[in-house]
Amino acid sequence: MDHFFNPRNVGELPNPDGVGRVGNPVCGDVMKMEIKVADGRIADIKFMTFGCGAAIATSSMVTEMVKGKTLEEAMAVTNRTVAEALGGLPRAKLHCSNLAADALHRAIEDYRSKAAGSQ
Amino acid sequence: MDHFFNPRNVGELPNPDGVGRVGNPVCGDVMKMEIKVADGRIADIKFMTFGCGAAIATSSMVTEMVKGKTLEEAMAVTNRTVAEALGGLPRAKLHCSNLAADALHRAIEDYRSKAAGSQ
Amino acid sequence: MREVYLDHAATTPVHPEVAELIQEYLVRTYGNPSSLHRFGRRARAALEEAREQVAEALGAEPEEIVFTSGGTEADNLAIRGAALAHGRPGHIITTRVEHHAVLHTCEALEETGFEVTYLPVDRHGRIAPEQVAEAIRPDTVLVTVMLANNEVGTVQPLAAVGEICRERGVLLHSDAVQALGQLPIDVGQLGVDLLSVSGHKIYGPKGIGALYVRRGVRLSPLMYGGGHERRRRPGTENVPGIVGLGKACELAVRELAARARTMREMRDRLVEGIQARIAEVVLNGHPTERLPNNANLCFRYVEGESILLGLDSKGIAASSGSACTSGALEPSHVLMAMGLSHELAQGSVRFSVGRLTRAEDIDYVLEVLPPIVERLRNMSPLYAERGRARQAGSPPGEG
Amino acid sequence: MREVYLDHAATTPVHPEVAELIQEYLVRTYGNPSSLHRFGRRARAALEEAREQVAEALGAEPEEIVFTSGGTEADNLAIRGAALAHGRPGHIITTRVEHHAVLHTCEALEETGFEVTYLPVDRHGRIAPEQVAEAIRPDTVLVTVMLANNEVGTVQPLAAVGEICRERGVLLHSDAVQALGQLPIDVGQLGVDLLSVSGHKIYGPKGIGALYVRRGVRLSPLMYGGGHERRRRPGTENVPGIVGLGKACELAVRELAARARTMREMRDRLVEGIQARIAEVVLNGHPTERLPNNANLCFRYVEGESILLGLDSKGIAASSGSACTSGALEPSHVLMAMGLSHELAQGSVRFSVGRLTRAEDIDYVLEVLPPIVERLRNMSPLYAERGRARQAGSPPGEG
Ligand SMILES: Cc1ncc(COP(=O)(O)O)c(C=O)c1O
Ligand SMILES: Cc1ncc(COP(=O)(O)O)c(C=O)c1O
Ligand code: FES
Ligand code: FES
Repeated sequence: MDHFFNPRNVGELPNPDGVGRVGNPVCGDVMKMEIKVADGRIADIKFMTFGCGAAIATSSMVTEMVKGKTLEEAMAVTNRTVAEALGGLPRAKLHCSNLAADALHRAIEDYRSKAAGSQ
Repeated sequence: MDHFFNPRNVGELPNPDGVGRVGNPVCGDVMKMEIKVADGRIADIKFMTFGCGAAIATSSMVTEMVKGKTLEEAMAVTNRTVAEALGGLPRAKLHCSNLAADALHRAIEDYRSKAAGSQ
Repeated sequence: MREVYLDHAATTPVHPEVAELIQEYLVRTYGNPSSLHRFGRRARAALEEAREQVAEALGAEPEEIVFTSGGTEADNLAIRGAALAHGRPGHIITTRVEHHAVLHTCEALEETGFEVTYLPVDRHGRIAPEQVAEAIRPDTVLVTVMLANNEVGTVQPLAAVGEICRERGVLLHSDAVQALGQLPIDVGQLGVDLLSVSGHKIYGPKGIGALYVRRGVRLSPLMYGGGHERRRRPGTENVPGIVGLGKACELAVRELAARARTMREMRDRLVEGIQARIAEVVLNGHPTERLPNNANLCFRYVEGESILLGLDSKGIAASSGSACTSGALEPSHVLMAMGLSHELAQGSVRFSVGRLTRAEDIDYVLEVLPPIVERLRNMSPLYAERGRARQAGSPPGEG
Repeated sequence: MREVYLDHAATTPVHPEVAELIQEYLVRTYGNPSSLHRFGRRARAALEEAREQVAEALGAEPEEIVFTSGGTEADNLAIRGAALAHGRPGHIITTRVEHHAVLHTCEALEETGFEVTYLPVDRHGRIAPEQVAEAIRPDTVLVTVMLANNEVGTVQPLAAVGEICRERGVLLHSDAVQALGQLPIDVGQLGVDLLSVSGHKIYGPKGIGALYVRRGVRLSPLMYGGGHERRRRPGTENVPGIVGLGKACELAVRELAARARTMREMRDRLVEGIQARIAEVVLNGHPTERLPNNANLCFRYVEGESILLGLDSKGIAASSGSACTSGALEPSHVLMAMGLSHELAQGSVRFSVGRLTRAEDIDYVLEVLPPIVERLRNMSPLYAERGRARQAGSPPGEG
C-alpha cells in the first residue's frame, strides 16, 4: 500500500522526450507517463493518473523499476512483472497494472518515433 | 384440550344397538362408535379411536352432544357443528372431525338397518 | 484510530434491542416452528408476531408477508415468481437504475423468452410515470420499479406508477429495500402488488428479508421442499432472523421521523461542508426527491476508489456505487443511465449516514477529505489538462 | 414444569460459543463483506475463515463451499442447479426416503421434462448400491442419495454409490443435513460431487446452510443479483449466520466422538427402557447403520400424534415424522417406503437426543410414557379387537 499512499515520481516533466497517454479499455481510467531519455536509458520518468488505487500503486512501482534502465529493458516490463513486484494483485485489479505498462511503452514509442523523425 | 386429556364416553357398550366403524379416507385413522337407543333417542354412546388428538377431542365432544338426542337430531350433527362446538379447528385438522360425525351416522344407520331387518 | 461509518446504504449495525432478541431465539426459544410441541409453538408464536410487525410497517396484512433470505431473494421470488406463474413468456417493464437483483433477474428471464423494457431515467435518476403507461402492452405481465435507489437515493414516483398499473390491470412490484426505514411505506397507497424489503438495511440482521404479496397474487416458488410460508418458501424458518426483522421494522416505524431528521441534518452538513471546502463537486441524484441518508458526490478529475482508499486509511467508510459491485470495473450503471460522462461516473463517492451519525463524525470527514482530493487531483492528468485549458482561456471539457 | 427436549433432529439450540460469536457479528463487526473499507474487510475475513471451517468439516477446499440460506436451498441449488446446467431434460436417480427438499425438487423437474427414478428401500430404509448401477442410463444427469435419514436415522451405503457414480461418470449429490455432526464426513471418501448441510441441526443458527460443490462442477443459479459466492449465490452474505455455521462445524468436528458417545448411550437407554416397560413397540430403521441420536418407535395400536400430545402435556418434546410435515395428514412417506402398514406408520414417534441430553431426562420419559400409551391403547378399537382376537386364539393382524 505504500506505493498508493506515497507514490513515487508523480507529476510532469518540463520537456519530456516521450509522452504516453492511455485510457484503460476495461474501466476507462486514464494514465499519462512522461520520460526523459539519455544514452538510451530512462533518465527521468513521471506519471499522472486518473485511476484507482491499484493504478496509482502500479504506476509508482513501474517508474521506480525502470528509472535508469535501457529502453529495451523498460519495454520488457509487463503488467505481470509489475503485479509480481507489488506482491500480487487481486484478479479484478490485474487490468489496472496494464495501464502503467501500456503508458510506459507508449511513451517509449513516442520517444522513438520523435527520434526517428528528427533524424 | 380438555376433551383430549379427559375424553368423555370412551369405551365399548355391552350389547350395542348400533355400531359405526369408519376409516378416515384422508389419514387412514380409525374410529368406532357404539350406541344404545331407547324411545328413538340415543340412550348411551361410547367411542374408541385410533386417531390423532383432534379425533379424540371431536369424538368426545360428539358423544356429549348427542346423548339424549333423537336419532334425527343426531343425524343432523356434522363435522362443522363439532368443530364449532370445540371453538374451531385448524384447517389441517378439519378432516379429523369428519371421523366422529361419520362414525356416529354409521352407527345410527346400523341401528336402523338392524331395526328394519328385525321388523 | 477514529472510525466513522458512512456506508449505511451497504449495511447497518444491528440495533441493540434487536440483537438481544435474536440472542433469546438462538439459545432459549430455539424450537422449530413446524413442531407441534411447546418448543415449536413458542417459536411459531414469535414468528407470527414478527409477521404482524412487518405487515404493520408496510400497511399490509400478516398473511401477505412471506419471509425470505434477504432482499435479493425477495426480488427474485417476486419477479421470477410472477413471471413464471404466468405460464408462458410475456413482457416485463423495469428501469435502467434497478438493483442487480432486479436487473439480472430480468435478464435471466429474457433468456427464457420474456421481453423486457428497461425504462430510461432523467439526469436525476427518475422515470416519468407516463413512460410506464406507454410501455404497457397487452402481454405485459409485470412492472417492477424500485421505490428508492441504492446508489443515488432518488425516490421514484411510485404511487403514480401504481395508479397506471391498477388501471391497466398489470402487476406492480417494487424493491423497497433502501426505502424502508427512511420513507413511510403503505402498499395500498403505493398501489403495489409485490414489495421487497431486507433486514440488514434497517438495523436488523443480514440474511433475512420479506416479500409483500397482495392477497390473490399467484407466484411460482423459487425452491421446493416443506410447506412453509403457505407453500411460498420452503425451509425451516430463520426464527431469530425473522424475529429480528420484525423488531427492526417496529423500531423503524416508531423512530422514522426522528431518524429521518437526524440523517437529513447530517447528510446536509456533509454535502454543504464539502461543497464549501472543495471545488467542482457535483451532487448526484434528485435535489429533493431523495432518501435522507444519501449523499452521492462526484469529485471531478479524480477516481472514486482512490478517494475511498484515502478515506479508509483515515478510518472513514464510504463506498463507490453499490457494495455488491464495488469490486467491479465498470462505472455504475445507475450514473451512466443518468447521463453522466464515464469520467464523472468513475469519480463518484457515496456517503450514507445513519441513525447514530453525529456532527463530530461529519466534521472529521470534512477535515480529512479536502487534502485527499487535492492530492489525487494533483496526480490527475485530467486535472492538469483542465488547468492548462483554463489558462489558455477555453472552457473545460468533460474529459 | 420440567422440560425435556428430545427433538434434536428437528432443530437444536445454538451452542453458547456460537451464539456469542453471532452477537459480535451482529453489533460490532457488521460490515458488508463486499465493501472495500476496513468494516467490509473484517467481515470478509470472518466469512472466509468460516468457509475454511466448513470445508475442513467436510474434507473439502474452501473454494468448494457455497453458503446458502439453509439445507433446503442447498438441496435445491444442487439438484435444480445441476439439472438445469445440463441444458436439456435428462434422467435423475433418487430414493423414496429423501427429505421433501429433495423429493419435491425432483418432482418439480419432472414437470419440466426430466425423468426421475425413485429407488425403493428395504425394510430398514436402505437402498442397495447395485440398484443405482442398474438405474443409471446414458442420459442420467444426477444421482441424489441422502447420507442419513431424518426420520428413522438410517445411514445409506453412500461410498459404494459414490464409486459407481464415479465409474459411470454421473454426478452424485448427497443431503448430509442430518449426518453432519453425527458421522465423520469426507467428500473425497464418499465420492460425492455435491453435498448439502444446514446450520440449525448442528447447534448452529437457522437460516444458514452450505453446499459443497466439487471444483469444476457447473450449476445454474437459483437466483440472480450481485456476484457473491463466485456467482453461485447472490445477496449480501449472512455474515453472523455464516460465522455461526463455521464455528458450529468446528465444534461438531472437535466434539464428534464425545457427542456420538453421549447420544448413543442416551438413545439406547431410552429404547431399552421403553421396550422393557411397554409391550409391542417396534424400533424403526436399521439396527446398526443408524445415526446415534435417533430412536424412531412404533407403539402399536395407537396413533403417534396422540402420544406426542400426551408427552407435550408433560413437557417432553418429540415428533412424528419430520418437523416440516408434522402438520401433514399422510403417514410418513419414509415409513411407508419401508413397507410398514398404514397403521404402524401412523403410530410412530421420533425421539432424537442431543449433546446435552442426560440420564435424568430419559428416566423422566420412561416414567411418563407408559401410562400415556396405556391410556391411548385403552381407547383404541384396534387394541380392543386385537385383545379379542387373542382371546379367540387367532394371531393378531396388522390392521
Ligand atoms: C435496492 C436494493 N435491492 C436489493 C438489495 C439486496 O438485498 P440483500 O442484500 O438483502 O440481498 C439491496 C442491497 O444489497 C438494495 O440496495
Ligand atoms: C435430511 C434433511 N434435509 C434437508 C433439511 C432442510 O434443511 P433446512 O431446514 O435448513 O432448510 C432437513 C431439515 O429440515 C433435513 O432433515
Ligand atoms: S479500475 Fe481503472 S485503473 Fe484500476
Ligand atoms: S389425523 Fe387422522 S384423525 Fe386426525
